[in-house]
Amino acid sequence: MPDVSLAPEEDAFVPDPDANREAVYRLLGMSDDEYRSVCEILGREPRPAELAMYSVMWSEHCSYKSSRSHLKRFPTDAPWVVVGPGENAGVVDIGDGWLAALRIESHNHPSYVEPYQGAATGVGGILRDVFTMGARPVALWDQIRFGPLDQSKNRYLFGGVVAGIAGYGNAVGVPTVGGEVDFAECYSGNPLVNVMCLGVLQRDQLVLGTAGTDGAVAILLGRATGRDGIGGASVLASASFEEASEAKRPSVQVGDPFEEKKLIEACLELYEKGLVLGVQDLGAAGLSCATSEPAARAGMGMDVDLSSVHVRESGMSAPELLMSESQERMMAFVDPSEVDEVLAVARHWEIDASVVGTVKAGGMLRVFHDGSLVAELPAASLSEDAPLYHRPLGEPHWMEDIWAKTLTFVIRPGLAEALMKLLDDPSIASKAWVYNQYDHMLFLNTVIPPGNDGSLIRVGNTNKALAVSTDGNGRLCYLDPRRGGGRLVYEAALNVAMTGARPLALVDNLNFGNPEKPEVMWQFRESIEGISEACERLGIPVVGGNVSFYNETDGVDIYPTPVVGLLGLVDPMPESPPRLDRIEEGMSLWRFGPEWAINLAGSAFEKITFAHVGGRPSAPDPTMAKACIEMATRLVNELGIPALHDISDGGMAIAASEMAIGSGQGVRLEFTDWRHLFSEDPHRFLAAVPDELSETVGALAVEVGIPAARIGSFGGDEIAFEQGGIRAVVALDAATETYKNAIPHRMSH
Amino acid sequence: MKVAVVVFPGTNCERDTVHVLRALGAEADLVWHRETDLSAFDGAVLPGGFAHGDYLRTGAIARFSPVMDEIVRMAAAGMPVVGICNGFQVLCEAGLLPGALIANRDLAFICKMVDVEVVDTGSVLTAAAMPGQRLRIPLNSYEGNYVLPDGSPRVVLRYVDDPNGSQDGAAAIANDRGNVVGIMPHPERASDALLGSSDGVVLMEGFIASMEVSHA
Amino acid sequence: MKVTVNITRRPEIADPQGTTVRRALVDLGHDAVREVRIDRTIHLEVEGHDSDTVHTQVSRMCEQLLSNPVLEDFEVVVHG
Amino acid sequence: MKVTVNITRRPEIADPQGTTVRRALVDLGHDAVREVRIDRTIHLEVEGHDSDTVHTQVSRMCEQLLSNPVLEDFEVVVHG
Ligand SMILES: Nc1ncnc2c1ncn2[C@@H]1O[C@H](COP(=O)(O)OP(=O)(O)O)[C@@H](O)[C@H]1O
Ligand SMILES: [Mg+2]
Repeated sequence: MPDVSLAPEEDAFVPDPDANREAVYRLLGMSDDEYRSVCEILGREPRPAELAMYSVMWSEHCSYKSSRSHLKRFPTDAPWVVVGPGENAGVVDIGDGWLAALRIESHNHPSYVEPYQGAATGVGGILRDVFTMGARPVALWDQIRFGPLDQSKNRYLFGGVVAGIAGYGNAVGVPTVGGEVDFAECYSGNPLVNVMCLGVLQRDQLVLGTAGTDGAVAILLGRATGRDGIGGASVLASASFEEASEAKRPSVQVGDPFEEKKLIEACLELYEKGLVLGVQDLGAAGLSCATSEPAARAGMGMDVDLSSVHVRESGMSAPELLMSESQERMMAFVDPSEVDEVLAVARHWEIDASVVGTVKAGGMLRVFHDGSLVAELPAASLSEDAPLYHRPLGEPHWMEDIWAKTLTFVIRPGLAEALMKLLDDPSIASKAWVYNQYDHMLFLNTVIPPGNDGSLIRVGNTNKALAVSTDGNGRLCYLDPRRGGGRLVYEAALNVAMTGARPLALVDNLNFGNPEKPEVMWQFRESIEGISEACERLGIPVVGGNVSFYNETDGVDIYPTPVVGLLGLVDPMPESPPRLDRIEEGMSLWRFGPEWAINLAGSAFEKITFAHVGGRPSAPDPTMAKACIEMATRLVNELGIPALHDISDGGMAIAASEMAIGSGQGVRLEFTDWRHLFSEDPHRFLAAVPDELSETVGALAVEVGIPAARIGSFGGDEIAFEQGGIRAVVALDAATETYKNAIPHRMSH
Repeated sequence: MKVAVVVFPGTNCERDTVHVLRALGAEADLVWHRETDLSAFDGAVLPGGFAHGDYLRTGAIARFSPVMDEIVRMAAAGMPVVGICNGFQVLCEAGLLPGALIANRDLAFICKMVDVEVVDTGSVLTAAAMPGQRLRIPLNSYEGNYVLPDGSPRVVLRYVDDPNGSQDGAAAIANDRGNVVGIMPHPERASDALLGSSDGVVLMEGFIASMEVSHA
Repeated sequence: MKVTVNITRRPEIADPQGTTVRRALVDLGHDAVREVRIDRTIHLEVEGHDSDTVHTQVSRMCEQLLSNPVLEDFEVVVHG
Repeated sequence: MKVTVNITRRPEIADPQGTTVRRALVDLGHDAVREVRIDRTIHLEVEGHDSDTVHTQVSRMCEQLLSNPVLEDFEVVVHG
């Protein structure tokens, strides 16, 4: 390495690097060993700007240093995968020249600090990941988890997060068409806010996050850079979070959906006109990432001049400029001959743009500020040389105990009472309070809206539709992370199949506790194993994901909470896609899937009526899972069955009730063992079948090899569960009121 | 007969609106807010969205866009001009319609189907509808609460069950002449039974037909 | 020069935000709160030397853009 | 008692609304405008006789609900 003399820097953020190096790199979240590696790479001590770059890029959040070795386990290949994990979003081929881009991200810690802005900037970030690929974002989903709503702090967080997602998503003009909400004590000090985005594009518009070739020009587009969320990446997402540690709070990032909307339109125009060689969004690690990663991907280096960056505040130091997480910024790499045209497009859409760098052969990233060289390092070292940890893992000592902790029922509980109690639980009750705040109709493509199982989105002027279901179940994964992980995939696949679609690709968001604890790493590994096995069985590739560790408060970890988002394709789209409101009086209620589901371990029933979490949930059954998926898709596409609903949270009792509430038709259901009503054993679903199709449906079930039975009928104004002389009845009106008002009532206090 | 669908920075329903107008047989083009000549058009729609991010007040900044001089001219010439949702807010700020829109009574964004009743068929938007007819149309707004201090608006569509606190339950209002209309729910979103309702078609068709009348 | 613009909602116009906030405060036990109104204050930094000129200028901005006469009154204070 | 609460966004926190409004003012020809920040003022009517007590009470309301401590600072003025 040439011996360059680096200019000393007046620096507000890193006080006095020479005097107090150790304190500084520790403050930046770097370990002694990591610091030594930096010195080795550079062959000298790092300057402040360099230290800033390594510290953010090597943070857990950016480098996946604790998780990388495990993530390799995921199956990622399939003939239709165009871009797998590693880029900003996964991309799959959906036929006839069309591609779909998919990505999920978490914004857990920022949402705890400031729920509105934390959630809003989460939406902004996930959108950029998708339109970076050349895709127009067409839909969003949110997966959010909070502590119980009887605590005002949790209501504040829940209300703020939903308002933030609405505030950003609605204004940026991308519909939020589904998601999930759950409540459990373990999320009280650490809510989970995940957001997922789907985009579509024509094959020839695919853009990658590469810096292009020697001489390419880097143009920074969008919002002016300020001291937003400096150190956010490393300090916020990678350190444990204690309520008392106010001092750790860096300045909060504030989202500007208006700027993002203009940025989307400007970028899409650049892609349409073929003006870019590559694009990289600026998220965590800001400019450090948006310069080094594209350069490394292209096998190039780059000269960057920080003085050219358009800024919001004066006097920002080089480390601050490199670490700032100001939102709504994109880096475009363009041929020198096209710079003027790119700037003209930016002007048209009324966004700011500045030329900040030049791509150079040789692999060195050189950063200048006010005429001095402030950093010179191998671009690839920021990502490729990042530390890799094989953290110790060990099965938690409590697993055997919780598996043994089963409930024994001496007498049958009051069924009607139990049903009403479940319907009133915010985890189960209607989520309309949430999705009625989200624009879920924009673009006129939301064929199956929120309120059903999976959402179905029509693709432009084609006959295709894309289905998405997102699923997580922390309680189940806590009781058995491997079984739980697998069941999420099967549940999501079934939800997608119930719209008529074939499962195509999966993204995952792994929300876990402190990875320095062996139990947490064990849960992590087991969940990945479960997800991977299920994906392999179903032939579904994992095309992207995200890891969020350190979800703990005062040393208590959250439930291991992997969340999966599953994309499916149906082509041609069914003529009348199933929706709960298509159920009519006189239709029969059918059950498909295993008959003898009596395991209540991990069920909402045990949690809500007995405050019990224990026992071992049933293992998934890949053969039955496949049969279910085949049956559901054929019921929709071949027979036009009006409504299907899977049996999950709350069991068959809740599934049947939701069908009744969603259609305004009462339901009568015959059961054999009351536990069937509440068991959440996998691979089961209900359907409303018009009588004239009974025989065909029965024959199809035999052909597919899935147990099926007519277990009741729709009509009247009651929800009734019957067995011999026993009749548990709830008035449909009362059930509907309870189900619809559970969340609004709690939130109006 | 051609409709200008005006795009401000932050508008987001422009493509949906053009799509539906074209599906109903009208010619429609997107027009950027810096445009200063709309002489090729016979009517205009200001679609929904968040012009200028809804910053300061909804519609406040958009009102100064260069294109607005042309909208004012078209309105004065009796051509049909309709503002949907955010477009309604722009028309109020521009003084083409009286009153203003403030935050919903419950301070929450509302996105859901609502029922409205036709109370006045003398406007370009309601010309093809029947008095008393009920329509199911999606609402999608935070500032949908219509107020007109010291006056009573000319309501052309009224909410059956007012969700946002609007004065007189106004879901759509018109100017005296009936050629400028602001509507808070989205008729373009109720144009396909597959998506839950096609009741907005009668409104869009009324608008298209009015272009021809105003031209004649 | 530093200028503050106070934009106040005309008293006859409903203030859903104020009403909601009052209810929330009472819920929190602050039942001495009789009324809440929420207004906007705009702080501007305007180049200029003469406060009268700046005052006129900013008043013009208020009429044009910063306030809506249907809903609001405004007051301009130049801090010099 | 009449109380005014001034809620101001902490200076280091971005204010996209202010930025957009400044741009609009400059577009309208007011190019002397250097900076715009938009804040909130809350007017309360609180029952009570002692301004110190009321001041303490309202400060508590600010911490609990009226201001967002992560983004904003507040100032309470009791008009007696
Ligand atoms: N956070 C959310 N955002 C948008 N829609 C949501 C959200 N949570 C739930 N929904 C919608 O409500 C419906 C029911 O959700 P949920 O009870 O989680 O369904 P399931 O049991 O089928 O997974 C789904 O259509 C879902 O998309
Ligand atoms: Mg489901």
